[in-house]
Amino acid sequence: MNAVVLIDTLLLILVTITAVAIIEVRNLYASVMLTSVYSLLMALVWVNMHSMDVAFTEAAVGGGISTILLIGTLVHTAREERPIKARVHWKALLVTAVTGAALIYGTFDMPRFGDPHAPIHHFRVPEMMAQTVGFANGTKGKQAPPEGFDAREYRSFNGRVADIPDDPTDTAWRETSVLAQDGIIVPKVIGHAAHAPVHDDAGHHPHPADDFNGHVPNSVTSLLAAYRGYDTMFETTVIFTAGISLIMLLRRPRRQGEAQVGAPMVDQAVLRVVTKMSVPFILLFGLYVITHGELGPGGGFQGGVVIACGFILYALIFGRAALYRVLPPPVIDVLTGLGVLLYSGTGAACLLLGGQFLDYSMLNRLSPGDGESLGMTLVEYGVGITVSMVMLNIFNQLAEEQPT
Amino acid sequence: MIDVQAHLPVLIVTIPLIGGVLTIATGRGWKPWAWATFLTGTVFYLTLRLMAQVLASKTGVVSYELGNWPRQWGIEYRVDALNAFILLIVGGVGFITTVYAKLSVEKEIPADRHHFFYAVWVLALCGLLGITVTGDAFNVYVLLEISSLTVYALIAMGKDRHRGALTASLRYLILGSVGASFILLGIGYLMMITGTLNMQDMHERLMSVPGIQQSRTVLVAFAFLLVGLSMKMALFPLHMWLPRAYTYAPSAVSALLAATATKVGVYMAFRFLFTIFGVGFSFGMMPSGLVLLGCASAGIIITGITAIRQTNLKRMLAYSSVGQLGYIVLGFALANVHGVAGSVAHIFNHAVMKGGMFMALGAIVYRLDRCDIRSVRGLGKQMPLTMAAFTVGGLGLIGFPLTAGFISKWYLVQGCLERPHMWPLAGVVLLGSLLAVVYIWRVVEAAYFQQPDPGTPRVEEAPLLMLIPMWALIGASVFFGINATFTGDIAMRAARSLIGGGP
Amino acid sequence: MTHVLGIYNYWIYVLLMMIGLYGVIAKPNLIKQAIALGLFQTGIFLYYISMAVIDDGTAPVWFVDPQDPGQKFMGPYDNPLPHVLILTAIVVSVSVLAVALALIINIRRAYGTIEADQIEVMDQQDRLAEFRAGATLDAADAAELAGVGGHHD
Amino acid sequence: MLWNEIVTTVLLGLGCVVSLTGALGLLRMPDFYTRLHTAGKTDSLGQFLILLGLVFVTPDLLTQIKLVGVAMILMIAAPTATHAITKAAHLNDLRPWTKRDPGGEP
Repeated sequence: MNAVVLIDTLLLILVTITAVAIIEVRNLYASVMLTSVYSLLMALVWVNMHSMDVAFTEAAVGGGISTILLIGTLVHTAREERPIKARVHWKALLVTAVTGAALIYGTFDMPRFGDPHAPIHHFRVPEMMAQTVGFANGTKGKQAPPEGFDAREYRSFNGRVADIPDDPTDTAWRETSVLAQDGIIVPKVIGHAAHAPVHDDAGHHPHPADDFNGHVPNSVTSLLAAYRGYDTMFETTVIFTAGISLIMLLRRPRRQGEAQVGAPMVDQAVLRVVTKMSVPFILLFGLYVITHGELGPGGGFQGGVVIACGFILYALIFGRAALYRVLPPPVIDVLTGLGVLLYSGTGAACLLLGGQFLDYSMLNRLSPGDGESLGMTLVEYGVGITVSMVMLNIFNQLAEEQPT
Repeated sequence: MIDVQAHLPVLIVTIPLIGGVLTIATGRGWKPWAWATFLTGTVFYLTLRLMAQVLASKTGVVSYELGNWPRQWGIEYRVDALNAFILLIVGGVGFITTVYAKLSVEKEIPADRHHFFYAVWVLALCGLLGITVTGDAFNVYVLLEISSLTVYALIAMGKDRHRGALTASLRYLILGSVGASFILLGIGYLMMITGTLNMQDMHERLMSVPGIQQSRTVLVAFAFLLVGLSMKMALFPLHMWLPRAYTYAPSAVSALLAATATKVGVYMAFRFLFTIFGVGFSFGMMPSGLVLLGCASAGIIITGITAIRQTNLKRMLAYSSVGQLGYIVLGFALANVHGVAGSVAHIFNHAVMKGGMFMALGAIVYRLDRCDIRSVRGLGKQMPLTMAAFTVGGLGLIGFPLTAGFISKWYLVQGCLERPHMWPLAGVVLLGSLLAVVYIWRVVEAAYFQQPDPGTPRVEEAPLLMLIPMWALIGASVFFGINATFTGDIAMRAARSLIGGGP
Repeated sequence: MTHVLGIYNYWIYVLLMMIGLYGVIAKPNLIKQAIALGLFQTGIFLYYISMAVIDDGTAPVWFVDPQDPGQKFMGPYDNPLPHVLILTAIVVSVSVLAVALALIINIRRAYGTIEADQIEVMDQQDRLAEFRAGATLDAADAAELAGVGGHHD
Repeated sequence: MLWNEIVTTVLLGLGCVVSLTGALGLLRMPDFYTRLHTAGKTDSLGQFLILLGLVFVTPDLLTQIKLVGVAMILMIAAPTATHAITKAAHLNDLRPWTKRDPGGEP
């Protein structure tokens, strides 16, 4: 038993207890706060499983935005759940029991938790992690691998996984056998001199021969923005859709001189000073997270949520009128669409430059040497702009409702 | 400039995406509608070209690798005869419905949010087209969520006419999300076992790895995908969301949904059952054939009876849609060439017929503000073209010869008779038609043989902008009923490739 | 022990999903249903992330020596693919939540309550009225039939 | 054991003890204000000590700076949040608990 499994076990027990409490608590505010707690616990679970990007998102979304949305709704609806007679809903219990039993039945043939033999670790994914997909198969006009390139060496960077051959008939994982624990693998450098091109004229660092010229150490971002960048474009569209659906369903024509609901807290000295101090740093941090996504955890979505939180904080303390002076509603609407357009526009630009949709290597014509990087940065900014503005818009719509 | 021919699959999805986002900047009045019409018209044109490209290609498959990553790692767009056909349906009906939508939307949606409405409308089409064109399992999920979210919002826009639209939408949202989550879960189980997300890749792994088909994980993945897809396409016991949603949605939205949304759900079922799992696994190893046949037959009969009892015609057509979906499922659950061909053909036929009929109801709502059986009394004389369209569409639902419905039912009956011991299903198909005769006749009787309530004001025929799209669809159903070569050929071609195990 | 721990995560994910599903079906409060839907989806996220874990793995971010960016260090790294998918799914779930809440606010405006059972009663009344208004039969027959016709939905 | 590990152990231990007292206070205290009082104070100090403890075992200067930055932000944000919550409660006429008037909070 290693530390990951131990912490995981304890955290998941806490998570489960919280989940039961969320469902059973009658006060809706308490339920919402518990949801926030639940999300933060989940973020810890993700961190424990080394999924930093997901943890970041969960903390920002579950702990932050969802809670704001839910509280905003509660203000306009009800505080308490109406008491119901029967404590246990037998029909629901039966449905869940059957569904759960079916799902558990399916788990018996799964690879053990953390099994390096699992097919997902050594089929298709190693190339994506090594970022050498562009050379895979070497067919159909894909890039030719540079001289001295050794695919096996790249594959082998993923430690013990690489010792397991990619053999579709390999069924070792099915015996849920625990492999010999051969201790923590000491990080060791794999030779890079063999295939790293020398300094180019532009004075760039020597790049290893991979899909992104070594610019993207965070493989989550490389998958998110490049290999599966098309999914992410639609992810941004989903957010955009949610934003305009909300406007369509909630926005009322603004009347002149309508009293602003919810007094701003601008007369609270402590809050005012602290907010004034921290909002610029929050926005800066948001931008940092968006830009830094290629190098470490973070990216457009997380950064966008952070920026939205900065603006929301500002609106809470200084009032929405003050926010609208900085960002008038029409500007927010325009920016909402602009993010999606930036993303899809990047894709279309690749198309116009003669490649496939979202083929960032085409951007090398605009910015030799780091076109992929440029494309991914643009795309991340697109996500960031849309996400932050949609979140802000949703907050504004909920806040503009007349409380009941 | 770019070579449109080489990029057709991606343009079909990205043009409505970019255009849909731009719709919010089109301002007020007729402009959002005109822009949406332009976009959907372009998409329709592109789907036609794509169809031609697929038919002309030697392999019958057009593949497009997004971002130029090899398909096993990146996301692939893969179009064969089946896809291209469904794309054509969604593109064509989407275009015609958009043309139709103008007057109906002007009447039913507040004027200050038309640009949002059309943006969501175009994005809904984008999502539906995206599901249909993709060859990547997870991409299906993301686009499914786009189309679902947009559809929830569109249904809820019926709120100003009837508050039931809100509960209908929320109910659909919860059931739809649970269904989509089941699909996500099924995809996850499959990914865990196969290690890939590409549909072709998954299929190859499922075929080549020894013992994988007996793996409990794969069995559970199959079951959950089936349940999730059934929720999404409103197969009989899981159809609870559909009647309300269709009844209370704005008229144009009902027409769009009836013609496209559930069809795309069925298409997903085709892809998962036939392309990923393969016909041998789905219908040989698993008892899904029997389960689906049972659900479909029960659905055809029970919803037929329920439809007869309805007074609200939109609700009646909604129940009828669930029943017609039963035919489609019945066809592919037979898992033989004629059955599947009947199913594919019926997707098209039902789309045009139901789309046209919902448009006719929309025209009645436009004039009368209601569409129940009492209000259509005597309407045969006052709105002759509209009622004629409804009647011809109804004949198609019945499966009357010389309408498109006849062709697909012919295939279905043939498919039933080809399977040993499955002949009672042919009886179910015929019984379903009989029930359709009853509920269509009620409307026809009221419209042509009864007098309107005394004192009700006379109404005019529906405006031309509604009649033309309506008759375009109804005319198509008659045209393809008389000349069934095109639909029949494509359906047979799609069926052969599906039964043959993947495109 | 190892056997149980090997699939422990997968059981907990089922448990979380089922708690969520129970809430969705059993709780009449619409906000509770929306929250429960979130729990249900989080269960699936847990499943995806669990499958990405590899023994002694670390976060899938290459450790790059700033002095020598050409170097890459041996892993094993956890699998980034499920992480990416779940990032997308989280975004989708918050979008669904936002739309659901917008609908709930509208429902509260239109019905005055957010309890599904009360709303259901009002919907039945609406439908009965609709049925009566639309029927071509006598009103009495219509009312009688409505109990049957309005039932199957 | 190196000196920095000893320092870290002491700081982490202290941080845990402080946080634990906070949790205990949350359970034991009679009303809203006193509970928030314990929770707010101990949390700020607890997190600060834990983060400071981590600084001494982190090899990387950049990470150390980040940890100190996080500690600073928490030192500002946590008390402010506590202040905001209590202020809101006060403005909404929530009476504090006293020995003479125990009805302030259930």
